[in-house]
Amino acid sequence: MNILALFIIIPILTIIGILCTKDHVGTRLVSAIGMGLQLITSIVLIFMFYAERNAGNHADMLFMVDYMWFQSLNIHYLVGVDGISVAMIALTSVVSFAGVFASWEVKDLPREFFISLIVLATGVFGFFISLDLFTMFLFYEVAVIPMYLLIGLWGSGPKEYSAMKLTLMLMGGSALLLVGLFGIYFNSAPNGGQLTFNIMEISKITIPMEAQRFFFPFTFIGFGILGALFPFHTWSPDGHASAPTAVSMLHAGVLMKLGGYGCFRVAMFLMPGAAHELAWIFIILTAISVVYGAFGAIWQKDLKYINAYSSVSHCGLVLFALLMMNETAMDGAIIQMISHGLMTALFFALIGMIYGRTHTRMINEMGGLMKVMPFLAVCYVIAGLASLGLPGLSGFVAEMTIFVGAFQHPDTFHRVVTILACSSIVVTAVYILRVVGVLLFGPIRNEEFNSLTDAKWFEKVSTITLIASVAFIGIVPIWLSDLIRMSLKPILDQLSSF
Amino acid sequence: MERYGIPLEGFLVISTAMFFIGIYGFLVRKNLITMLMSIELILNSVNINFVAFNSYLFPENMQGNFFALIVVAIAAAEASVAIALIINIYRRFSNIEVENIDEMKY
Amino acid sequence: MINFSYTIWILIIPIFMFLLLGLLGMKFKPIISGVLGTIGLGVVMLLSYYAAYQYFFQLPRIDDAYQQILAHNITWLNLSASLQIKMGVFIDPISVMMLVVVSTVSFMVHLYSIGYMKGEKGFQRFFAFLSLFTFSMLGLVVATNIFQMYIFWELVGVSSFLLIGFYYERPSAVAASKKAFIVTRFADLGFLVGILLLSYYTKSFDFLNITGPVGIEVTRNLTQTFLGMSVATWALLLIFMGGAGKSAMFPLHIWLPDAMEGPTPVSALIHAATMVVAGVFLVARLFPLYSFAAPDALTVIAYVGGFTSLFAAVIACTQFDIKRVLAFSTLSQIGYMMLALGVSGYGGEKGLGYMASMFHLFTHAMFKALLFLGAGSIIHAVHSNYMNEMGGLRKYLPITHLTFLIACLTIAGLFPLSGFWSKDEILAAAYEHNKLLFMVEYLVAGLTAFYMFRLYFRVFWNKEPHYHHKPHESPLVMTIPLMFLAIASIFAGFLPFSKMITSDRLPFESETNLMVAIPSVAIGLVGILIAFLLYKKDNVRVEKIVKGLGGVYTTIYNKFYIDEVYMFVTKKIIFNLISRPVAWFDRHVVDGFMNGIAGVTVLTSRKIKGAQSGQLQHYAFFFVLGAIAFALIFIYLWQ
Amino acid sequence: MTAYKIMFYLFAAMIIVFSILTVTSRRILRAAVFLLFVLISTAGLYFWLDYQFMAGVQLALYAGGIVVLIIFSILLTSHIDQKFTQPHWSKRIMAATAALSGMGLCLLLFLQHTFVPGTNPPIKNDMTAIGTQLLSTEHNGFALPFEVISILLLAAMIAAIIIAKKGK
Amino acid sequence: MNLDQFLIMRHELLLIGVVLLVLIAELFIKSDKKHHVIPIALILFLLYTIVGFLPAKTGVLFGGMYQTSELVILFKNILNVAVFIILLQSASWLRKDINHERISEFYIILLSSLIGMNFMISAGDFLMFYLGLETATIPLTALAAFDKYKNKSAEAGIKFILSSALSSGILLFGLSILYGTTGSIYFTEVAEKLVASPLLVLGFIFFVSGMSFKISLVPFHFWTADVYEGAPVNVTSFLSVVSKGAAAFIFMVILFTVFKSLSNMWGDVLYLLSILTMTIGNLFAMRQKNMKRFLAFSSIAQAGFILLGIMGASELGMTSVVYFVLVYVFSNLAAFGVVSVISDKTGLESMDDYNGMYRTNPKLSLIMMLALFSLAGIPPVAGFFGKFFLFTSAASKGYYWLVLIAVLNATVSLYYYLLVVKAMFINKNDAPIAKFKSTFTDRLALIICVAGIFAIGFASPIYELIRKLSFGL
Repeated sequence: MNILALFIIIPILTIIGILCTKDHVGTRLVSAIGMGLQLITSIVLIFMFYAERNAGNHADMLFMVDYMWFQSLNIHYLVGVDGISVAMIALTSVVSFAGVFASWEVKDLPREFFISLIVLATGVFGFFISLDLFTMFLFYEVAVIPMYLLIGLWGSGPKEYSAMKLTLMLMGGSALLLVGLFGIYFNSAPNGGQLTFNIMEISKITIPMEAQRFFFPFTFIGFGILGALFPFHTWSPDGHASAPTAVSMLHAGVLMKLGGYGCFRVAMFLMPGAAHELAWIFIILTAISVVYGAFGAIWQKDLKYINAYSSVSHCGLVLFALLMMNETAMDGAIIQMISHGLMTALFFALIGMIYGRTHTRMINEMGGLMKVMPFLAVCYVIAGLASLGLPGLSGFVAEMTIFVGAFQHPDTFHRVVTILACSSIVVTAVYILRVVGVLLFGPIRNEEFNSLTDAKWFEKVSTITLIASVAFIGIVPIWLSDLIRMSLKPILDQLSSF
Repeated sequence: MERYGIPLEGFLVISTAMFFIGIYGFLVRKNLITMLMSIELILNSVNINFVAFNSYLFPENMQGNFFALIVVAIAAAEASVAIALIINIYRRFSNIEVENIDEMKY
Repeated sequence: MINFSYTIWILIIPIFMFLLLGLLGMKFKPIISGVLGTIGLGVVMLLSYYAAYQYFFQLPRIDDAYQQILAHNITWLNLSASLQIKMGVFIDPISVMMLVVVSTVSFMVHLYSIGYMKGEKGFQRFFAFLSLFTFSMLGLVVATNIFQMYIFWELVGVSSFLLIGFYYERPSAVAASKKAFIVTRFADLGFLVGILLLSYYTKSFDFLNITGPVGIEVTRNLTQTFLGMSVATWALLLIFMGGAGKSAMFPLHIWLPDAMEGPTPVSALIHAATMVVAGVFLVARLFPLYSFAAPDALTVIAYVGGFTSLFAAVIACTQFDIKRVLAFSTLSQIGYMMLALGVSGYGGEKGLGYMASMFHLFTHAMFKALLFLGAGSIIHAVHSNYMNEMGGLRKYLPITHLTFLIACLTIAGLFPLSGFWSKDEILAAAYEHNKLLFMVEYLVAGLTAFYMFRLYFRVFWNKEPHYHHKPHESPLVMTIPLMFLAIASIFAGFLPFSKMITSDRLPFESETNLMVAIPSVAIGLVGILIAFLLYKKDNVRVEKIVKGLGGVYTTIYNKFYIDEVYMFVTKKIIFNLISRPVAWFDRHVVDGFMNGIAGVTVLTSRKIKGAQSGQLQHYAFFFVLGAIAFALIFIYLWQ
Repeated sequence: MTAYKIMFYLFAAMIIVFSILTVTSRRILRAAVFLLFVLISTAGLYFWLDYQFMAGVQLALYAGGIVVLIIFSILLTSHIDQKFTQPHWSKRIMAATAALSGMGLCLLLFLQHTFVPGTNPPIKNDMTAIGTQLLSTEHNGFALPFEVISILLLAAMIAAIIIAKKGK
Repeated sequence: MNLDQFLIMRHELLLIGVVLLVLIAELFIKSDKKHHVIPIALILFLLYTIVGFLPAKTGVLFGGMYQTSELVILFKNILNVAVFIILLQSASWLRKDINHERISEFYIILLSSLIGMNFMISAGDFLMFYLGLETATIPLTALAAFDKYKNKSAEAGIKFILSSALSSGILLFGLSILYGTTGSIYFTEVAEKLVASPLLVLGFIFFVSGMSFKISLVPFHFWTADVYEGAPVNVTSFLSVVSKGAAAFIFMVILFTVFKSLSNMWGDVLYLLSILTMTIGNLFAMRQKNMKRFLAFSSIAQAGFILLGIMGASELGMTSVVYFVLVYVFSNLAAFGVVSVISDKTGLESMDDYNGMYRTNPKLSLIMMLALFSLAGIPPVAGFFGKFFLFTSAASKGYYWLVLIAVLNATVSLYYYLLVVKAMFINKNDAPIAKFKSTFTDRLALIICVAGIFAIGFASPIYELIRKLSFGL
């Protein structure tokens, strides 16, 4: 059996397993085992991928499986991975594994919660392994829709409003996306022949320029909405603020990466001409995202809002780097996706744990938590440092790769926006330190907090998994970077053909 | 295309007039039965059309004629059901004013 | 051929200590952590000394020049075909010199801290952070390429942040650590952009390449300009901005005085001896580039250095917190070093300033560390930072008093202490180059002597206030470092620096310029005399003078209100004028627009509900109208 | 002016006048009677066109059946002497506008259009032909609709019964 | 009438047989045992449905008045399945005392209506088409008023019959014009003789208006909500699924065959209609509280989507429409099934009554959620595939902006579907609908629906089969 099928099968089996459980203990256990298996599988996948590459298999995609699905429309169930997808799958596994542990103590309807969570993860896995636009779109929507229930049912604050807003905006994004996909599909055989949704096939032909110009914005914005592209990012603060811990983790950590991944795998890869022509518009938008998100975060009082705006900034950097369209920058973009995925998941996990204890997320109402929950506080500091780009943690690697790459453009426009984007690292430092300072340091402001406890074992599992991953990438980045770099070539060839 | 000095358009004018008079009636009459009568006018005008076209233009077959015939039969069925429903309404609402029948709206 | 590969242990030991103490420290007894950290650092120090010995005395020179050796260089990250980030150990005169400085001071501080920090909460954490800092600093000095330097530069910043904020429950410490980090981070942005610019043209990060002939050639011949300045100048100025941030040059100096919130050993280690000279080290590292490709940038550096030294010296005269006095003194001394680099030429005698700068860096590390540790000892004894609450301490703290006096004399530049030699070289270099700056430095020399002895007299002589506890001398574990450093301060001046550390790595003979040296000593003595007169006994005269100065004094006392300007910029402009409107804009305009779409939809939905009136005839009316409208559209309007 | 023409105009005038009266009369029974007149006049037109069978059906089913049904239901549901109030003037104007504009459009198009008559020879339009065609299953045979309408009538009858029947 | 003819017309003839058997059963069953008609009718209809699936001949009968093809047969089978589900769902409702006297009448009328639809979609000329249409509609109006003890039901009946009479009057006027301009009522002949002229356009538009009434396209849709709300749930589901599906199908067939030379124009007519329909349908659906009325508007919006498929004017378009109807049958019937069960058990029909239902009736809530997701077009349930292919069809003709509007409308529709989901899952309620056990027939119906919702999307052979049978312009 193909290893990629496991990424769909394991979650489904896990869901079935959960349905068979009677109480919440069993539910947790089955979910943890399922996601643990998933994590192991993805590690195995990495090794298999390397083995395959070392054995001299230089196909663009490995482990491809192709089933004809809807023959007359030439829709396939087509999966395969390259280094980038492998990395994204690993990210997803880590985050969903940590997510299960972070939501260990869900009280209300635990079975439903874990099932929804795993459905969400399944969608993401499916998305990353898909090479057929139809399948990809299908999994994309599978990933988005459980969010509604997850936020609406287990969220906090104005959860119903946020859940609705998030779902509708993302679905609105998928509306644009769908138009883009149709455009690609119906232009996939400009010289006659069979239309196809197969990404690799389409990349071999050239979609007519007028079509590219028309459909590129649809596709890019469609994915960009999920990637929190300014000004379509406003679902993100509300959505994240209301979502339960694991959902924020998965959503900011993984789901938002679907946007970035789609932007280059579909929009830019298949429509390189328009990507070149229209890049400047989106570069401006993303540069705004980067700076704007960072400045927006400074003023926020709610931990989750801060992190949501920070995500806007960081995810903006992903798209920004992608649009720079050179190897270094794109490499950086993907590292940034993974890095941001891990550290934002870590952030949300910690925020959830802190919230679970203090029952407030307003930084003004807290203070001095370092004293009562040193473990969580230290983890929070580490997450913060990763976020502001401390060397030795993943954020630094990603940002530096991006900046060096973006700076390879000799013209003033690219350089000025690059410097603008660079300046976000200072602003990031400002808001991260502000939070750390107010939240963790200083005297304890609320007497009741003196009796709070530190992390429990499952919370430690969750955070340590994530921190280990963040540090691993930060210390040995070349491993990840080369994994990605190997696979960037076809995309860069495609882009440089214009 | 004239018959006895009357062109086809003569019939068409009559039928059109009758049709829109029927429509007018349907739009303004308050009583359900009078609305039903307007419907009959409409159907009748259609019949005139069919018969006139058949007779003037296509006497080669009798499609229009039969069409009209079937329409008459359908009109009868429709009228019977409609009247049953009107009586039902009368039982429930004690009147058959169309403007009173607006329990469901928006 | 001598193998330097063991130098990697200089990096490995501290980081191992950090991990060990950071992860498992809580399991140990505090004292064990301290001892472990100190022993680790001791080994590092010995290794450094051994490396220095080998490098300067055993390694054969090529064409009389000291070699540049890449002891290690592994690829850490591939960025592009030509750009790789590597990690390694680079051995050349200044890095070896810095290894010695850093490991020595660090070891002393470790040792000292065992006593000073005894009983503090988070003792283990403190040593872990110290190890982390030492690791970062050592990594910085041995960096083989500018990016490695940047990486460790950032790590140094974070370690500094962690150590300044060590007393995290004290809001002022938290604020200070935040300020330090953000200000240096801002400067690092310049550094980063500078690196990006420079590496784009030189296609390399490696110092060997960019400061080698090829790099210089490429950089010199850059024709691109931006806003009327050559790209090379821009790049180097931006890099200097990074250095200026770390070295607290005006106007990025504001974080350093506040950084004194950290434990005193930290101030000695980071904010006096090692980290703050990183900026000087950076400029020295890239000196060939500055010298050949951007002489304008060097001039800027000279003036910034000169101005900072004067500015800080003036402020130092008015401060009452002894650590702050020392902090401003540090600023002033680093200003000296920068100035020396700025007035230096390249090669041989012309590179006197370079040599002098490094020399001063070395001696300053010793005596400033001594001063801080001494101050720590004083604070330890009286539990206060304020000189108003001190006086007459010479009786209680004999060792501290003596070593402190030595340090004061050294910094005042009295013959034959080390400060004299190094400062003299700087003055000589400035004299050759720029008379204005030279005169300024004379003035600063006098001021330095004055404020140091103001401190000295007020603390150790003067009136004795009422002490809650009788002050007592610090334990041996603290005084040993003091004594060691005092010895170093005295004798470091006799090191033949011009034989070892020069701009082109070729040794040359330096002579003492008596025309410069004698007046400088004289000025120092004058400063001491004034301090003696004013502060030996009581403060009556001082108060009169202060009254006489009026507003000028207040301005100086408040550090020329630079902090207030920054507060204005950050609070008023960035927070209130940028961030708050952005947040508002986002919530009300961008999000409002999205909500507006939803709102309009709902509103429309409500408005048109009347169409479904429940009236059969209305429905029929719409029906007929619809049919007619469609007919009209498609008969008359459609094509 | 032949008698045919006069007859046509007479029928036409009757149809239009009585139609208008049907939808405007304020007494419901009168309206029903006017409708009857309209239907009879229509039958007259069919006679005029020589479509006797159609005219017969019109008279029997329409005039005889439906109108009687309507009158019965009127008797069941209304007072004979009840006079309607006029509908609201705005409603009348709106409806009249819609109807007149529709009528204008239709008439315009009808009069502009050139009808193309069929080219095949006409068939004789007598009872035999009608009977044959009604039961023919060939092209232009109408056996199927003739059968199917019985289902409709059955269903309609049952439907009318269950609705009109007094339930529990 | 020989065997071949029988085989060709077997759906209609067998169905007439079923009706007659029910009628006979009615005569022979004692008046206090009337409910025995229910299993009889169900079994008969099931047999008929199964027979319908057996392979059989296709062809043209009655000189072109009746025609059938494999696609038509497939479509009839789809309708049969839908009706079977509806019959299952209505069983427990019919068992109620109040309906006791009228059980077999219900079946007769409903099945007669189905006969009408079968004739309608098999029609080869406008007369049979019109006759089928009326046969399908007129008896149904009585069913809308079936709950005659309720004002709403009576109101639904009268509104339905009068507006449907008006619409068929206008439709007929259009047909008469078509007849006058082309000289025939046979589809094939009309198609040959069709010459575009303003008068013809007028006739065509009147025809479209009449059809739009049946499919409830805006602005000809106003009756829909009132009738759906007032009619008994099962009748509503019949109206919204079977009636609408059949009308959409024949509409498409007529457009494809008769009006193919006007395809440019009707493409644009449908463009306008679909935008209006989706948008207005959604705008009204958003604020509904009554579940039946809510589903009525939702089904209006769905009709707008169907038009997108028709606009493809190709095999692809036809396939997507038939496929969508198939998907729609299961999704909508699942939704109506839940509404029907709850309405039967508790008499509650308001969305607010559904608050917190998941806690007491999780299975029903889940089925409802799946059904609504399917209607909204969310994967992995079948609705996603249905919508996707409809959009593909429109996009294949280059209507990208329309697709965008449609998908945005789908997003809006998701909003109100989620409102129901929200009510069931999220909203708190102190007294949610009590836990109850549904009857065997109800459960069977829902299981069939759920199986359909899941299976159809993934089962590409179904799609390929339809594709093989479809034809374009």
